[in-house]
Amino acid sequence: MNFFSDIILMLDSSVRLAVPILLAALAGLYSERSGIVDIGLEGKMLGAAFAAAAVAAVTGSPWLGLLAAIAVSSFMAMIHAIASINMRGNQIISGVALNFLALGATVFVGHSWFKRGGSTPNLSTEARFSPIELPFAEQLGGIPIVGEIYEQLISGHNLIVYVAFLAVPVTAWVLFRTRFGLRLRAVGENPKALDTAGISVTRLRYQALIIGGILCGLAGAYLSTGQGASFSDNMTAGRGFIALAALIFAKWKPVPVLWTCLLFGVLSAAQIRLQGVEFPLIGEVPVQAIQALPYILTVILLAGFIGRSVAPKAVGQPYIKER
Amino acid sequence: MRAQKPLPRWVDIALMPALNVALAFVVGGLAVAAVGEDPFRAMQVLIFGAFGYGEGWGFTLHFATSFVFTGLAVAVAYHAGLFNIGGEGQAYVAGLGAIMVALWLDQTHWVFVLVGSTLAAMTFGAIWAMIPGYLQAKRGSHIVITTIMFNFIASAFMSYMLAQVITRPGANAETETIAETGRLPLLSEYFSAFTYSPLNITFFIGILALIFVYVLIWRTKLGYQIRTLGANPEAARYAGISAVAIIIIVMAISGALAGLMAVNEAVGVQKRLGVGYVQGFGFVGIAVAFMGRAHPIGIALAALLFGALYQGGQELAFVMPSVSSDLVVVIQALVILFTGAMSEMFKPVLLRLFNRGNGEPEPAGD
Amino acid sequence: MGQDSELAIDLRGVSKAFGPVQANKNIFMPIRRNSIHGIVGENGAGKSTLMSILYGFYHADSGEIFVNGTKVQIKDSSHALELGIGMVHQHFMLVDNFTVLENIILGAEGGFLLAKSLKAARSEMERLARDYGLEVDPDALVEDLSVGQQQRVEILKALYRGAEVLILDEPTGVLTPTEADHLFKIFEQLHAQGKTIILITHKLREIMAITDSVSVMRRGEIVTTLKTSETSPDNLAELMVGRRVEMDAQKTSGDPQKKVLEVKGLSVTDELGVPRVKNVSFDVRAGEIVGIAGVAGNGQSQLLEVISGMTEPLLGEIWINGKRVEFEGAKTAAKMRHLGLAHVPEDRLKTGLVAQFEEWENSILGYSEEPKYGAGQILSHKAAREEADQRIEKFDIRPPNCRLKTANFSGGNQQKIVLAREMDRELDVLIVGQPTRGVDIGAIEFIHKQIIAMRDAGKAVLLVSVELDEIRALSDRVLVMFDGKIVTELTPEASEREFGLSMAGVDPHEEESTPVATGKVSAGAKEGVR
Amino acid sequence: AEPALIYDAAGKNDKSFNEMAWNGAEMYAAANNLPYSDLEIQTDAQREQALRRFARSGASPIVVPGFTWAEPVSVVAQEFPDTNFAIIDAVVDLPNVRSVLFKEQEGSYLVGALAALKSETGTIGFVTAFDFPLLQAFGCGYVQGAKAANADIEVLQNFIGTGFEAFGDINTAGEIGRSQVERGADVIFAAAGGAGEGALQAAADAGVYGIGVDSNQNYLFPGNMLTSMVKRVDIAVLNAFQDELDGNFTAGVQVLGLAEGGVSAAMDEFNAPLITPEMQAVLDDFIAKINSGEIVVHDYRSDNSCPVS
Ligand SMILES: Nc1ncnc2c1ncn2[C@@H]1O[C@H](COP(=O)(O)OP(=O)(O)OP(=O)(O)O)[C@@H](O)[C@H]1O
Ligand SMILES: Nc1ncnc2c1ncn2[C@@H]1O[C@H](COP(=O)(O)OP(=O)(O)OP(=O)(O)O)[C@@H](O)[C@H]1O
Ligand SMILES: [Mg+2]
Ligand SMILES: [Mg+2]
Repeated sequence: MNFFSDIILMLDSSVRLAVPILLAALAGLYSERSGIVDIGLEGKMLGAAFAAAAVAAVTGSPWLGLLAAIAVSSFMAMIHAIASINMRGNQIISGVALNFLALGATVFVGHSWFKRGGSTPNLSTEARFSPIELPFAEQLGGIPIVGEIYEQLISGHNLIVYVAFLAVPVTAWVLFRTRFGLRLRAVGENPKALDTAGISVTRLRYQALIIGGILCGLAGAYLSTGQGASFSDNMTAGRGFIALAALIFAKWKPVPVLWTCLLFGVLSAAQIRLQGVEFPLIGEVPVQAIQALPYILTVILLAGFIGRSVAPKAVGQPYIKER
Repeated sequence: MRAQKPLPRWVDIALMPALNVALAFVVGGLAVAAVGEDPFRAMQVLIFGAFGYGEGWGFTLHFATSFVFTGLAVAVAYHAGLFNIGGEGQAYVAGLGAIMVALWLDQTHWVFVLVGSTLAAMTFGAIWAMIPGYLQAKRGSHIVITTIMFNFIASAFMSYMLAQVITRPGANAETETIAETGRLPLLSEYFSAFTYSPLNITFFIGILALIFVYVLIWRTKLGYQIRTLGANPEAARYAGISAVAIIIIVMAISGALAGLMAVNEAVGVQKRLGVGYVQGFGFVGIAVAFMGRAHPIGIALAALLFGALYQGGQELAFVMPSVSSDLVVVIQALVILFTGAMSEMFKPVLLRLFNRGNGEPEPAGD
Repeated sequence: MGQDSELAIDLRGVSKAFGPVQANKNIFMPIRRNSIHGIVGENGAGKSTLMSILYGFYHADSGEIFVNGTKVQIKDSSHALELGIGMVHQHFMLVDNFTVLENIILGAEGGFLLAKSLKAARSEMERLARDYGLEVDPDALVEDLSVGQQQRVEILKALYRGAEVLILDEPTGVLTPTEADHLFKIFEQLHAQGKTIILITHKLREIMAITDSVSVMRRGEIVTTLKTSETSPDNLAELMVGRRVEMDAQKTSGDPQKKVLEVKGLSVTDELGVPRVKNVSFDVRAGEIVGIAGVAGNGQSQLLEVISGMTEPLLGEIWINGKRVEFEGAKTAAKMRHLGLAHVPEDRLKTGLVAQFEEWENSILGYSEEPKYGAGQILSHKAAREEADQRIEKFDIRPPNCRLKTANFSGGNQQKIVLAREMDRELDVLIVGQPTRGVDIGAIEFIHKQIIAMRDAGKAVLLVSVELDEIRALSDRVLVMFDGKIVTELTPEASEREFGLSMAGVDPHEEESTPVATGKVSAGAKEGVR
Repeated sequence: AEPALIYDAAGKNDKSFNEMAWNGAEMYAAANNLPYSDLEIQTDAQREQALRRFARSGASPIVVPGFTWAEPVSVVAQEFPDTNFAIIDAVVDLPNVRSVLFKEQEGSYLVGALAALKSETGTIGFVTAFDFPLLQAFGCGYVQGAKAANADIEVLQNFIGTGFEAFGDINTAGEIGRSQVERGADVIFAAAGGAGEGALQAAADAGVYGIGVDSNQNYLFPGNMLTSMVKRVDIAVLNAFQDELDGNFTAGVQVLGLAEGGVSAAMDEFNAPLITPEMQAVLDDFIAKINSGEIVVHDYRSDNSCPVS
């Protein structure tokens, strides 16, 4: 029982740690499936996290915060779109620029609003997304194993967590079962094929980037108004890059993205619990070795089992019809 | 519409970038105005701070030197078709090698420190980059993931080394300081104009690195093979070029270049190694490399621009306290955006301007 | 509007420039309904551009387009499709990792959910297959199809969208004669159904065989438009190139000497472990051209890759000048060159050239290590450029500028760049894959002459081509490959029937034996050359 | 001359150390109705430059919070012998430099003792940014105090990250706080700058207690904040400014421990209900013993190790 509930708690933590990466990786999926490299996930998430916390702090409403997050992140996605679609610019530079922009602008704007050096005030419970108890969670909790999993692992997360997990099957469905998905996959592989079929490459890519913007908005809002309760300078701490890595790791496919992010969540949760633990035979390991565990294991898994991941063929190249 | 003449070369390489930088300043200026300061004076302060006097120049060039290293690192890998996001970690780990050798030799003479720490920095940086290179070449691990992971691993590794292994007791996770005898000379010792600036002898290594990369990429057979692999891997296979060997070599060179930042920053200025000394310069290198179109001349210019923004920005924050360092980061982002990602923004307008009332159409065909 | 409604399409004064290049200039082209209209012209003459304008892909800078007598402004390709204009592009516009069905419905899905559209498309495809004999497996991935099958997918795409005017841009450039014959049968059916067909091709034989009228283009302009019955291939060639063209390679019989290239018991598998070449043995002597004929995808590509050292064989040996070649990974291709083997790859842009390089840089591809391009690691731009300039003159590469980006040369000139590099040096064996794919007749004439000159200079030449005419015109001996094996050896003079049988896997010399199941063709043709 | 303050790389509003320094400057400004200058730097190479700029402009004293300033101050202070400098958290031995050190271990000892006294589960937690001697000194003092109050107490210790960016990562800090609660901790001391709030939030959400750091953070989650380990950087800055104004500026080393009021466990109306008289009595006893020297709290920085864990 004790061991079992420990595992459940750890998985619970893994889920929470996986969510922002999952949302960002799905955002990257839409973008890169459409042929646009998205190295600016980090920046969009950061911008969104700030907008969510700032607006929630001022209005007291997490919903308005979420809207603001989505607006800011989509706005940044549009900058990326203009640069990489209309101006055929270098998508990597554009992404790097967005990351810097978010880094500077969040603190600059935040400081001029709240005079707290870019941090936002702590959000009250009402201004955050609070845990949702799923129906019958308490009643079913008594049932061993299944009930406990339902009550403790599945129930009790905030709305964005459920949205994130729902976004995976929805993305898979959109990608493989709808007209939009067919065109999206096509435009990342061979935009000319789509163009000659009379579909606007530009419009489709814009749509993909907007969806990515919305998802990054959710990821950011989750960080500052769901999992956390305020914004802090550079609070994404590299999650956008982890998401990018997860996306490649999962070979740009939605369900594998879910597994990759969960794997990363589990490793991160395990890392927290393993700090300072004495291991049989080895003894105590430097805490930094434990902290690096998720990254080291990723490298090993990648080298050992995953094999080559092949990007959508047209990714990174601007679509140039006439030179 | 008649057939259009292409833009004159000077428009392409000078006027357009200048317009883009100007636009970045206009937008940045709006932000400056938003905090109630005069944007024109802000720009004046920024430019004067970066280029207006010797000390300013010294700082600008000092930062530019670091950016040259991290920028070249990204560029060299890019020529082989590899996107090395790991400059940050490579420079960090290189700092370990550089400082260890510097501390070992610092009782001798700075020449030994310079040579020793340069070699050590390059070696450590090369090794840290070669592992992702090897994994990509042999195991097909995507270089982007591996280099991202190696940044995190470097951070953990260096945290351990600095807090527990080569740490100076009583200090905060940093190494001993290099003794006076072993300190790299500042250029201000020879040119009084640079007085008080951290510009040091590594600047010349930066210039050598630029020349080296130019020669390597465009004037050697290895460089030719690197470019072939990067531009068309299938053609490289046809030509009998070993992708495995090239990838590993290129990543080693790339890491070595990133590592040189340690000589400039850790050995040259801070004279010891502390936690997080790279300060994001590895990521700035990505912007510098792409803005410089992976060409040494372009990289030198982009690095200079960024050096100027760092130095001028600091001056700005000093003179106008309400323009905080965060606003300077915003201006930097705008410069990256407009000159890097939206570099062709003015092209249609300029094409129309330059084609007004002329243009005999050329016939098609060969 | 009182227009002559006899005309399905009428282009009036169409012009189009790409930056400094005037691709089309004041083009007039009337096309009668239910006719088959041909367009010929050298590489870069502006044929594809003109048709892409008609298809709404590009917008003309000036000029008018009439469809069925009505003036139209074609906004984009979907508009063109609405007007009943469909196009099969020179370079296929297919998504490689999609199924045939997905490619067919792309852009014409008919509803938000795919399942319904796919179902509808499947039955429509069955109908089209019945009506026109256009059979393709709807669930196959496009990347697994042979070029011929991909071609059919493109035609199906156009017909699925209800095209009344069908533009085909060099549809036979990559097809085998059998596949081409099949295509022409389809044209006949389409014609019978009242469709209008516009055919761009470099093969004048095709123009003569099926078109009603033909336009000749040169340097962006229409030279003339003629009734096909009132012209001849020689006449057309002269109109296109502006001079007389030698249509048949003038070849004397060869004088074979000692064995230079020996291939013994070679077997090759691809990355997936599928056998591609099965126990192949042959040799090539100095002073002869050995042709390898066969339907694309029967192992020719893999054979070329192994002989050139690009891939390692599973079994078997290669001997050059009596020395056995040791395979040692990626460097083998470079080693082969040291041994005196030169290789013109099948696909110039994919394999033989780096499009972003300047011309002179491609002129040393594969040979950059040679000391004549600089001592040690130094790469002498000067030496390389001087040599490139000489070759440009010798091979008449246009424009004659070795500093120009290779992507900016026309296909024919790109092919010449590769040929010049591989032929203009000391060598013993030349292996050539698809030397004239997609190049115009002027260039074909030139390239054929060069290959024969190599033989006459005493080199051993191995020629792989899916153009049977080319094989027969150039080779001294012909080996026919089928399903990874060499079925038989024929003389170039052997009958059509003998070639046809052996390319289907039957050795005509032992006709009584049971034929290899012809159903295998598609399996073998999977790898298709693109 | 106008006094000046230059912040460390974490910036003015790090919700802890630098912000405390800024508060001190503000206190000075408010008390005397006089201006001061301040500056944030962007990179390490700018430290000397910033010092020099202020020195040249005639500012005095120039106060810099953070040990990273030691080297630049020792260079620039020699160039400007007539300007006064003050450095916090490091020693620069020059006639015009005042060096202010804090005994973080003593304050941490007190909050550790309080945590152990408050804990019902016998497990308490410590969350900090990364493996860094200064931060380890907090942790080491905390454990010493906890063990002194309850020898059987178990202390969970976690690091958020491996570098300075960990100071911003409130989400990982929060997740760590939660994991400590799940492992039984019912008091969590968060010494991680801005990120610490994540762990305090997690404690508050779980209905257990948090302990703030640097400034008095008791107000953050009333009812769930046991106390804060206050480090009076503000006083150090205020004193330096004020002494100069009053003509009393002295160089040399000042060590601010418990006795000097440099560190303390914050008591105010927010946490008063949580502190029982018995706890207060034990605490007072510890304070007296530390002040008398009877208890010497080990400083992690003295030998890079901690006798207890
Ligand atoms: N500013 C630039 N940005 C990007 N690529 C450049 C730039 N300048 C030159 N190149 C490329 O670098 C390569 C070599 O350039 P460079 O002009 O220095 O040599 P070169 O002109 O080929 O040599 P030579 O001195 O013999 O004329 C060429 O491929 C050129 O296209
Ligand atoms: N998208 C484009 N952008 C710029 N220039 C182009 C583009 N497409 C074609 N051109 C140029 O326009 C001219 C005409 O090209 P086009 O493709 O129409 O020739 P073509 O007659 O079809 O030749 P081929 O026989 O090789 O297919 C060429 O000089 C070509 O380089
Ligand atoms: Mg064409
Ligand atoms: Mg030159």
